[in-house]
Order: sequence, then C-alpha cells, then structure tokens
Amino acid sequence: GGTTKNDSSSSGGGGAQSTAQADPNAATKEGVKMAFLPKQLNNPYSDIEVGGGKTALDELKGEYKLVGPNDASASSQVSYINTLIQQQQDVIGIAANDPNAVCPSLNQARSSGIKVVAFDSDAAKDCRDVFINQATTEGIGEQLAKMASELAGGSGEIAILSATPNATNQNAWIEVFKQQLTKPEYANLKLVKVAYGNDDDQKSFQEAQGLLQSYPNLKAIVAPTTVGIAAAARYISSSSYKGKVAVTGLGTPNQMREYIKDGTVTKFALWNPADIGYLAAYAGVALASGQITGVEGQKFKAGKLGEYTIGKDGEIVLGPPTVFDASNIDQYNF
Amino acid sequence: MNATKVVAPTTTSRSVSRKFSLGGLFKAREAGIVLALIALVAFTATQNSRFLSAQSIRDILLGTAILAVLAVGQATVMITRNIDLSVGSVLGLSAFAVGSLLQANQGMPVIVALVVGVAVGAACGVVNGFLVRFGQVPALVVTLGTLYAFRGAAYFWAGGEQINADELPGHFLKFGNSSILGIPWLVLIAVIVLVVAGIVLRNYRAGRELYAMGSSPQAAELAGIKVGRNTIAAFLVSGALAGVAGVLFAARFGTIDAAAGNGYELNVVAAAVVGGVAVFGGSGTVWGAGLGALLLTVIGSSLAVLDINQFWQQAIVGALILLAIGADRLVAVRVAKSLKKRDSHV
Amino acid sequence: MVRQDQGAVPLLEVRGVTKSFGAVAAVQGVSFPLHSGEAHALVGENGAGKSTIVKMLAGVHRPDTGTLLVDGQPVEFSSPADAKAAGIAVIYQEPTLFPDLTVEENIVMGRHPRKRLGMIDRGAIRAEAEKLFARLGVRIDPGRPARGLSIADQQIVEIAKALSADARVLIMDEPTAALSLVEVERLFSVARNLRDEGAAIMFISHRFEEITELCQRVTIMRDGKHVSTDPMDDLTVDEMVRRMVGRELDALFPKQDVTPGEVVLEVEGLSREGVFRDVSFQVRAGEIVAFAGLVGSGRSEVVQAVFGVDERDAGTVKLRGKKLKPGSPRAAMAAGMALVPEDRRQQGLVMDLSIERNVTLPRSGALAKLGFLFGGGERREALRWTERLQTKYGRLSDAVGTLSGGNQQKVVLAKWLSMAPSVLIVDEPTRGIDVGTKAEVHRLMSSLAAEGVAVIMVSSELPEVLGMADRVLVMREGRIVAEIGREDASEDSVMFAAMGQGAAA
Amino acid sequence: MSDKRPAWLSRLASWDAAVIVITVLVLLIASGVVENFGSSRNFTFLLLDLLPIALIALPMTFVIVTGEIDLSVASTLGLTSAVMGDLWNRGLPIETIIPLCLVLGAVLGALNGFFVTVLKLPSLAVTIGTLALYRGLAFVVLGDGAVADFPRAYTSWVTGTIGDGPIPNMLIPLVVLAVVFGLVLHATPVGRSVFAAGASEQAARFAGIRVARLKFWLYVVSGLVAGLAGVLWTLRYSSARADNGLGMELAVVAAVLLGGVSIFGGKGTLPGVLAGVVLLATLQNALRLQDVSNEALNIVTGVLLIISVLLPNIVIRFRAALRRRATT
Ligand SMILES: Nc1ncnc2c1ncn2[C@@H]1O[C@H](COP(=O)(O)OP(=O)(O)OP(=O)(O)O)[C@@H](O)[C@H]1O
Ligand SMILES: Nc1ncnc2c1ncn2[C@@H]1O[C@H](COP(=O)(O)OP(=O)(O)OP(=O)(O)O)[C@@H](O)[C@H]1O
Ligand SMILES: [Mg+2]
Ligand SMILES: [Mg+2]
Repeated sequence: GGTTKNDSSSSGGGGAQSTAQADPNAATKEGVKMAFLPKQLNNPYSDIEVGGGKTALDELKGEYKLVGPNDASASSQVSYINTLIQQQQDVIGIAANDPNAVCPSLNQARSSGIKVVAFDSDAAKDCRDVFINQATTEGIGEQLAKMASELAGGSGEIAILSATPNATNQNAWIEVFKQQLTKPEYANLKLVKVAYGNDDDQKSFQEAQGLLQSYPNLKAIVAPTTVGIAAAARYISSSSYKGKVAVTGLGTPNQMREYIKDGTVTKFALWNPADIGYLAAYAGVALASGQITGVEGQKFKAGKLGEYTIGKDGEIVLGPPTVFDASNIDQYNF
Repeated sequence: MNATKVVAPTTTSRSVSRKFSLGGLFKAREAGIVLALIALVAFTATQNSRFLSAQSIRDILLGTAILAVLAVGQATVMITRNIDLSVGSVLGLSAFAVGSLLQANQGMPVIVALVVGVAVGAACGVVNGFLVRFGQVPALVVTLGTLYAFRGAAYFWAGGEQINADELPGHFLKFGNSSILGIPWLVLIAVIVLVVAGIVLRNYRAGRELYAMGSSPQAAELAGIKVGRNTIAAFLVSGALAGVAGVLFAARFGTIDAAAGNGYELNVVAAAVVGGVAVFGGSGTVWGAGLGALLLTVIGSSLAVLDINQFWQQAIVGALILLAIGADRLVAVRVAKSLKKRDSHV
Repeated sequence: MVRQDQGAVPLLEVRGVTKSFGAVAAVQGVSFPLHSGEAHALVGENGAGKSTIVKMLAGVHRPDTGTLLVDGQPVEFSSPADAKAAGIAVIYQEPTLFPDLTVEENIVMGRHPRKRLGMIDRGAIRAEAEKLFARLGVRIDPGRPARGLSIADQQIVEIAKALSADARVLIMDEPTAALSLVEVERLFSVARNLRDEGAAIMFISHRFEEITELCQRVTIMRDGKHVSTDPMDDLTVDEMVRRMVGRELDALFPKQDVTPGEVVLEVEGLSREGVFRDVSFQVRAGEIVAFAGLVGSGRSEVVQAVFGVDERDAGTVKLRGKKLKPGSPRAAMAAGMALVPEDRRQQGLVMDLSIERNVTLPRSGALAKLGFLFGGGERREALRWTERLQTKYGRLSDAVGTLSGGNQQKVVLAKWLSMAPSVLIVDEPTRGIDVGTKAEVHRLMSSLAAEGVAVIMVSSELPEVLGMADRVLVMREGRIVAEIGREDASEDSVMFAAMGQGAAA
Repeated sequence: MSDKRPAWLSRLASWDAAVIVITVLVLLIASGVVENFGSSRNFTFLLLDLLPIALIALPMTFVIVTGEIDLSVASTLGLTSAVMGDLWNRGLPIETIIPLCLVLGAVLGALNGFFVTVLKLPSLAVTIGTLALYRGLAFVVLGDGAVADFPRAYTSWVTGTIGDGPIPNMLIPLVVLAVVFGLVLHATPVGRSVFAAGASEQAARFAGIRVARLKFWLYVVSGLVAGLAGVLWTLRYSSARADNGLGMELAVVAAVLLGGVSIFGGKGTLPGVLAGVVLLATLQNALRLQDVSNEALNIVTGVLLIISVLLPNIVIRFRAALRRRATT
C-alpha cells in the first residue's frame, strides 16, 4: 500500500485561481508596488530584464523593487517571496528557479492579494497569474536549427552547449531543435552531443573545450544561452579552431560584438531582454488594476510595445527573436 | 634517600640498526600522483588521441596554472596548521579589481595588473592573518567568515556588473593566451611561483619555521620562533597568491563578475590534500600541491573527453580525496611501524 | 668544586618576582642569583612555583612585578626568542619537540646554520647533531623524525637542543624524570663540563641524590614563596625536606605486611610485536607487585595492554579466572581493574574538564539515575574522594588543568579509587611528585593492599620499588627477565637484572 | 583567593549565555523596529527557514564537541533528496521511501564514521571528500532534473502550521529532537563521554570511553539527521533536486560556532547552538525585510562568525588585564 506517484497527480499549492471578473476599462492604478525576483541577482542578463521593468514602472508611476539571491536556488527564492509577502507588495515578477519549489509560497502570496507575473522562466501554471514568454518555443527552436544548418554548410556534426540540464526553456528549445533535425532539409546534420555549462562562464568554457577535443569534426556549436555562447566564442576565438568551427545560438549584442567583429561568430539571435521586464511590468500593473485576470483572450496595452493578448495557460508571448550579424549589430546596445 | 649508582655501560642500548630510507617513503606520495597521472593520461589518450594534441595539453596546463598558484598558497598556510578557505573569494575580489582597473585604463601594462592583484590579495591575507594571530581564533573559522565577507564585498562592489572580454585591453587578453618560448605566460607564472615557494619552504629558515609551527605550535613558541609574524606571513602569501590567481583568471577567462572563483576553496584544499599536504600541518610540499592541482584538472578534462557524464566529475573528485588521504594514512602507518620496530629491543 | 666569590655579579639574577594566574599567586617575591661556574638547585613541592620561575626566565611568562637581571642589567623578555638571544637555554619539564621534523632539525630549529644565498646547510646540521649525540653518549639517528621517539629519547633530544645553543645559562626543569641512571650520569658529566667552562646552571629535580651530586647552591620554595638560598654544603637533605614541606615528615614507604590471598590476576604469554614478548605473571590479592626496569624496557606498554588501552597480538589476561576481552578497557573496568597511567597530562586527565567531571568520568554510567545525571551525584562523589585524598583546589568546577602537578595526580588517583578496584595498576605513581605527596600515595597503596586489593606498580625509582613491593618483576627489552622476592630484592640485584650482562663488567 | 564570583555568574559571562541574551535582544529589537517582523506569519516563515539548519546543527554540535567536523551534511541532504525523487519516480510508495532515505542518510554518515574512526583520517579532509562525493552522486542519481509531484498530504503537513496558528508543524520534530539531544549532551554519561573525548581523546580512552565507537555513531546520527532534513526539505519545497541545500554546511558550522562551541572540541552547549541558529536566521530575516541586499547579508554572516569567536577571547584578555591592574 502507501502513496505512490500514480496516486497523486500534482502537489502544487492551493491554486488560488482568481475568480474576479476582469474590467478592461478599469483605470490604470498608480503607485503599484511591484517587486522583481530574478533567478539570481548580479546576472547581466537578468539585470537587463529587470531594467526594462524599471523603465515600465517609471512610466506607470509604480514603485519598482529588485530583490533576489546570489545563488540561483529555489529555496533562496522562497525566502524572498516570503519577505515580499510580509512587505505587502502588489505584484511579484518572478523568474522561477524551480517551477514547483516556489509554488506554495507564490500561492500564499496570491491568497494575500499579490499578483504574480512569471517572466523568463515559468513557475507552475497554477501558481502564477500570467507568464511572459520571450518567444514561442517553436520559434526559437526553428531559428536555432536554421542558423546551425546555414553555418555548418548544410551537413556535418553539430553540438549543443546548453545551460543546466533541467533549464525549462533550454530543454524545450532543444526538443524543438531535435524535431527540426528530423526534417529532410536537415538530414545531413548530425547532433553529436548536448553539453551543459550550467550557465557558469568557466564551466561553459571548459565544456566547449571538451566538445572540440571529443569531436574533431565538429562544424558548429549551438549555445541557446547567453553565458554559453559567449564562453564558446571566447574559447574558439583564442584557439586554433577559429574559423573552422562556427558558434551560434542566443546571445546579447554587447557580449558578442567582439566575436562578430573578429569573425568567430557570423550570426546569432535573441529577443530584447529589456522588453521582457517591460512587458512583465505592464502585465503586472494591468493585473493589479483589474484590467486583466490572466484568462486567455484578455487584452492589455504595454506602452511602446503595443497591445498584447493573453494566450493559452496565461502565456503572453513577447514576439519573434531578432537575428544579429555584422550588418546590424551596431544598432543595438544591450 | 641515597643515590643508586650502577656502573654505566659505554653506551645505552638504544641503537641504530640501519639507515632507513624515510625519504623514500615520504616521496612515495608524489610518485603515486605521478603514476596516477600517467595512467589516466595514457588511458584517455588511447580513447581519444586528440587528448594529447598541443591544443589540449595547452588547455590543461592553462587550467592547472590558476589552481596550482592557489594550491601553493594553500599549502603554505596548511603547513602551519591553518587553513585558508577565503581564497576563492579573494580571487574574485582581485579579479574584479584588476578587471575594472583595466576597463578604465586600457593602457595599463600587465605587470601593473599583477601588482594590483597581489596587493588586493595580500591585503585580504593580512586581514585573515591578523584575525588568526591577534584574535586567537582558529583559521577555519576566520577564513570561513572572510569567505562570506570578501565575497559579499566583491558583490557589493560589482553590483551585478560584468566585465566582458571586449571591455578588457587586447594585450591583457593576449597575456592570458599567448606564450613565450612555447610556454604560456600563465603556466610560466605558475611554475615560477611553485619553484620559488618550493625552495623557500625547503631551504630557508623561514620555510622550516613554518613546518615547525605546524608540527607543534607550542614548541615553536618556546623555540623562539616568531609564530605570530610567521602566521601572518603565511596568510599574506596565500592571499597574495590568490590575488595573482585572480589576475590569471581575468586574463584567461576574459569575463569577470563578482562570482569569479566561487566555490574554488574546495578544489584548492582538495588539490593540496590530494598532493599530500597534511591537514594538521607540519608536512607536505608545494610540489605535491601542484601535482594535486594538475591531477584534478586532468581528471576534469579527461571526463569531458571520455564523454563520461559530467555529473560524475564531482563524485570522482570526492572519491579521489578519500583515496589520497587513505593512501597517505597507509604510508604513515608503515613508517610508524618501521620506526617502532627499529626502536624496539626485541 | 669551584665556589664563586660572592661579590661577583651573577650571570642571571631573579629579584623579587611575582606571578599570578588568575587568583592563584604561583610565585610571590622570589629572589636568587645564578653565578657563573655554579649549578644551582631549585627545590620545592609540586606547585611551589618552580616551573613558573623557569618560564619567566625563558621569556614564556612575564613577571607581574620584580625584575630579571642579566650581568647586573635589568632586562625584559617579551618572548622566548629574547631569552635565547640573552644566552639562556631551557630544557622544559614537558618535551617540546616537532614530531614531523627530523631529530637534527629539531636541534637546530630557529638557528639553522646557513650557507650561500642564506640557504640552510644540511650537512652542517647533521654534523652538529652527531657531535652532540656523541658528547651525550647516545645513538639516535639524527635523520629520523621525532615522532615516535620514546619519552627518554625525547628528553635526550631536548638536552641536545639546549646544549647546542652554547648558552651561558642552562636551565633544566626536571630533565631527569624520564631518564635512566646511565643517561643521568652522562647528562651530569656534560653539565659539569659546561659549569666548569663558566656557564651557570639551574637544576630542578625531585630526587635529592641528583641535587646533592650536581649542585653547589640550593634555593628552596614553598607555596610560591622564597624560603632560603644556601650553599649546598650547609644543608642536609633532611633539612631541605623540612624547609620544603614546612613540617617534619613521617617515614616514606610505610609498607604494611599483608598475607597475600588467592590469585586475582593471571597474565599469560602476552606479546605485542616490536614492544614486548611472552610476558606472564600472576598477582594475588593484597600483594604489591612492582615492575622494575630501565626506561623503555616495555613496562608501561605491558600494563596498558593488560588494561586493554593498547592492542595485544597474543596472550590472555584472566581476572579471577575469567578471561578479559582484549583491547577493551571497559571490560577490564567492569571486571574490577583500574589503571593510573604514566602520563597524567595526556592519559590521566582531561585537562579542560572540571575536577568533578574528571573524578567521576569512568563512573558516570553508574552515577546516572534512569540514564540521566541530574542532581549532585557527581559532585558528592567527587567531593568525597578529593577530601579523602586531601586534594587542594579552588572549586570542584574548576578545570583540572589549573591544579598543581601533585594535586592533579591526586585527582587521577581519586578517579580510579572511586571505582573500588580489585586490581589497581599504578604506572609511575609518584613521578614528578614532591616528598610529602609521595608519602601519602605510598601510604594509600599500602592500605589498599591491606584491604585486599591486588596492586601492580610500575616505577623507575628503585627506593620506591624496594620499599613498597612484595615481589619485583624486572623487565629488560620487552621481557620479564627476573622475579625477585621482597627479601632478596636489593639495589644491586634489581639493577643487575635490569641492565643485563653488560652491567656486570 | 579573591575570586568570590558565584558559579552562575561566571556561567552567565560565558559566550553561549551571551549569545542567548543577544538573540533575545535582537528578536525584541527587530520586533519593535522592523516593520512586519513581529507578525505571526513572519514568525512562521522565520521558523521554517531556520528548521533545516537547526536540525542539522544538533548532531553537528556533538560532532564538533568531540573535536571532529562533518562538512558533508549538506551533500547528504542533497543526495537523500535526489534519491527520494528518483525512488518516487520509480513508483515506490512514499511511506517506504522516507524510511529508506533515513537509512541512506545513516549509511552515508557511517561511511564518514568509518573513514574517521577506523582508518583514523582527519575528519576535515574526509568530509571535504564526501562533501564532493555525495553531492556528485546526487547529480548522478537525478541529474539536474527536479521531481516535484510529491503527495499533497505530506507536503502540506510540512509547510503547514499547528491548528493554523503561527507554529509550523515541522517545529514538532525539531523540538523533540532538540530536547533529546540536549538531554543526552548535558545530562547523560554519553554526553560526558562526548566532552571528554573532545577535550582529550587519549585520556578519555584511558577512562574506558570507547572514543572511536562513540565518534562512529555520532557520524551515523549526523548522517541520519541530515537525511531527515533532506526528506523534510524535499517535502517543504515539493522539489527533489540534487542541489538542494547546496552550501548549507557552512551555515550550520557558522551557527554552531556562533553558539559558543569550540572548534577544537570539548566545549559548548546545545542551548547556545540553538540561540546561534536563531540569531543568524533572525538577522537574515530582519535585514531582508529592511531591504538589505544579499551581499550585505553575506558580510553580516561572515563578520558575525568572526566576532563570535573573537569576542570571548577579547573578553578573557580584558578581564585578565583588569585583574592585573587590580593586583598591582
Ligand atoms: N598557565 C597557568 N595557568 C594557571 N595556573 C598555572 C599556570 N602555570 C602554573 N600555574 C599554577 O601555578 C602554580 C605553580 O606551578 P608550577 O608549575 O610553577 O609548579 P612546580 O613547582 O613546577 O610544580 P611541579 O613540581 O609539580 O612541576 C600551580 O598552582 C599551578 O597550578
Ligand atoms: N589556575 C588556578 N585556578 C584556581 N585555583 C588554582 C589554580 N592553580 C592552583 N589552584 C589552587 O590554588 C591552591 C594553591 O596552589 P599551589 O599549587 O600553589 O598549592 P600547593 O600546596 O603548593 O600544591 P601541592 O599540594 O602540589 O604542593 C591549590 O588549592 C590549587 O588547587
Ligand atoms: Mg606547592
Ligand atoms: Mg614544574
């Protein structure tokens, strides 16, 4: 006897689903207190994201706050959520380190009237109101496959250098990427390995090193993470593999400018991370003002980004990623 | 009470039977590491010949250089029966200091960067040393505290800023990758550190005093050794070398944030312990510590090359530490046994 | 003997020094001079403050008041290095070696000979060590690590260390406690040489024969205070003892005659590789059996193996016919055996624990009620035994390390006597103990035997062995080489057996 | 003898008593000064946060008092958590998994104990080794994945409170264990042996204390409790992950030392340790509520740790200096 996995489908939390009616015409509240809780403080990418949130809250006359741990662990995030509950914030914007571990606390927050906007990395869907998705999973997976194929010249060995093996986003993209490879036009591409650099600069650097030693015929490294792509590019640019092995993936223009210029990297893609925070802040204030409740089909305005519609499961998609190359990189600064 | 007098034999019965090669047994430790290294390299190379390519060897040596510099400092402190857990944080602080200086002054020569790194590290080391010496606080506790505190200071200062490779001057990055006479600069610096520390510890009074202090702190005090001064000096060396390692780190990886070197302390202590430096002071050499660093780095590389689940890496490092100290113990027991036998009158 | 002219400026002088540790005034206003070419004895009971004076001269402690004068000039030693620089070499009561370093490096530590580029000169170090050992007439491999040296060898290395310093003042705090007669003789001849070359020597010992043999002047201390300083020739031993103790002493070795009962302890074929071999003996109730022999002959190791703190390779130990589990002190204690170990600082006491905890440590299980140690059970027990042994202390909750050596020894005895053992093993029960306490300890052992306890006593002091034992077992090089009854035991017979054929010459 | 201070007074002057007083003061001040600190819900959060550290600190106190250390506790927690997730994924009932995890913790502790007591290796080195080994194995077992769907009945009990009041259910096992550990350490023969073994191993052996066996079992208990903490942690966050509790060993050691336990062994009290745990957690909680950044928290933790060991020494010296002045 006993309780096994099959007996219980989910733990989650109390799932305080909002039953309140949305009023799309409600006035936008001023002085909304929104706290951003990124995966980890002092991470350049997160900093850009929450920077966008700050811009938006300034526009909306809200109160911006940034808290977070120095280690990307779920348990530290829980402590911060608890603190935010105590401080009676209006909205929490969170990039969850573990979709489930933060759940009970988020639900406690929601039952005390705090709206929860997940961004960047989702929390379980029954413990947040909306999720700001940087791009559709398909969109990114397809983009990555397309770039990889182009750079490898349509055939040969390629490898992926990802973040951590359980990073929700990266895994979803890699899944799509693998599906893409089954298509006939990519038949000659061979994915030899998915390596994990744990979003740690040095570890990623060493993993890139290991990939090239293990797979001498490697044509391209695809790194769907900003830390990974920079580390891989840096290793290649200073090694004898420069010019022979291509690096692509998701990266920020500022990080990659040097490698685009020196020819190590031809092209890579990304959305504008600042827009994620910006959108999250607008969504948060809309939630706090009662304009939306997180139900599919509701619409709200997001300042300079225009109008957005909430999709299935409370997802709000930012838009397609931008591809950067030598011709356009100097137009961006983030 | 009257004196009991007995005619004395010419010498006492204590005798030395034969010259005993203790040195041989002690060196067995370093030889063991070398053997393990050779076996590992040979095996990995048969699986993947590129493991012995020039590029690969260069990568391993570059990786070792930073760890070895830290391990030399750690060995110096451990020999005095102390420990420095703050090295990772000091490395981070130094790397960030140097990085932000270079970011602001693109023309700053490498040697100045090194000096700055050493200065930052030495300052941190002196803080540790003073607390251990004048606070009479165990080093484990002090450096555990400064591990938090220095890291906190680095975060405070960096405040989320990351220094990217493109913000660092080219000549500095080149220093991280280029070679002189075929030897990468970083490796050269590590070797110099190793040789100088090795000679001082073995052949100079100051070095011998460190061993004496670690072997018996009370006896050292009574022998007139300036224990306090030497303790501070040992921590200063460890700090300064962590500072050097910070500069090497910045040059090698090009990307620096406040988390640089996070968690390094464990690897460094592991390298020293695997290399035969006794946790309770008094014995061990920097050569051993350097070899320990090399072994750990090679293990990391070969796991990647052998395509072994990288998750095993940490487990293997752990198992290796246990193996190393276990082997050490065996050697020690043997030595003790043979000493006892030689002493006995049976 | 050369007698210095009293008017000459002493090499070193102690003038009115005082030193307190917390509330304890260890030394109160002591003055005496150390003259060139003279050996000066410092005597007093345990805890009289002798070692404290040594440590002040060595720069370990700083006097609270008073001054030290070198060549008539007041000096302040802020560290042992200062004292060394002033030409003072010290052999401390407790050996202070570096176990990880070689013997030769131990000797030269702090003043390594150097060669080019300031590097240390290993050849010169070896030569110096060998020369010193030759002078002391011992053979210890200078290249071996100090770890694992016997206490006696450690003490010899200490002596070599002090000699190597070429000091003008040589201070020796009970250097002979662990040495055999032969080594003591060697040490004395070296010391005499140094003295005759003009060095000043300060010598501390609890053995009066040694004091009278070596010293020309004696300072007596009692309870931290200076009693007298006189030329040795003006004092008899009895007078010295009277001044030290402050009263007349009863006879030492008050052995009561007891008719031994049945055999309590049987040891057969006990061996431990490299330490002792094939040791067999029996002890009867009411009997005091002494183990005699030279230092290092394996006596302590045998009794430790009997008690079970050391492993043994072969042999059986039976207590009242029942075999004891090897390697288990607990089993031995349960069967009624107690061991008062040789080294009270390391083995006998937990220095940081309070007096009461130390006294009741082996019995805490028995004192517990329902498994818990609430109430004053431990305290009452400790009070009973410390009072019975007339232990002097401040509070029972004070750390035992704050007591004087003699009082510490009493705590060890209290600890084991409280177990009411049927076999009591005492290893060097009076080492480092002053005459008064010594007599008490002897009286105690004697009365325990009279109560039917089987007593095994390991001792390096022949008078003690001859005075106390019903039977003497003599060990040499790990074996029992002779068994001598009380009536046949004499200094000659015991020493002859202990030293083997070599001594016959 | 001028030292007429009664025993209780000198006890009060000891560091562990001082920590208790300081902790109470900090709690009072924080309640008054820090907004929202005094709320009952915050009290719950505070207790939940300090629970795993407090739990592991109990056996750690014993281990450190015997003069050893166990740095592998957080990794044991992580490995237990990973195994718990893996077994759950394999469909074992939770009622079987939990005892298995406790046994696993004990076994991991026993391995430490074996190395330290049978092979007689320095515990610092051994447990640095097993720290890496156990954490590595945790990743081998579960990779970087997470297992989340633990049964509601269990997770909600762990996060729940007694009768919906402010006191978390989890406080029950902690209080029970704290009382047991406290009694054993301070009022039983075993506790006496622990202090004796820590202050002088050899003397303890000569007094018939089986030091090696004692230490071995302490490591087993340490592992067992770390395993328990792993189970509770997993249920609290309903997330089994290999990196659970990463780096917590430092927090535990910091709390124990802050509570007045000597790193050299032989000295310390359990109430002091618990006060140390509460003090650290309170400061962190209160400072976070005050929006003090994480980096400042790090610095505070570090500095506090150093002060906790520094201050008693300074006090001793100061007293000695005073007395010297009084005598002269
Ligand atoms: N470091 C110390 N701290 C506290 N008390 C001390 C210290 N050193 C010595 N004492 C105390 O000072 C007194 C004198 O001790 P000392 O060691 O000088 O005696 P001693 O004459 O050498 O005795 P013994 O013959 O036993 O060696 C004793 O009461 C001792 O307990
Ligand atoms: N550091 C200390 N703290 C408290 N009490 C101490 C300390 N050192 C010694 N004492 C106590 O002070 C008293 C005097 O000490 P001292 O050793 O001088 O006495 P003593 O009569 O010379 O000793 P003994 O019996 O060994 O001859 C003793 O009762 C001793 O236990
Ligand atoms: Mg006295
Ligand atoms: Mg003395």
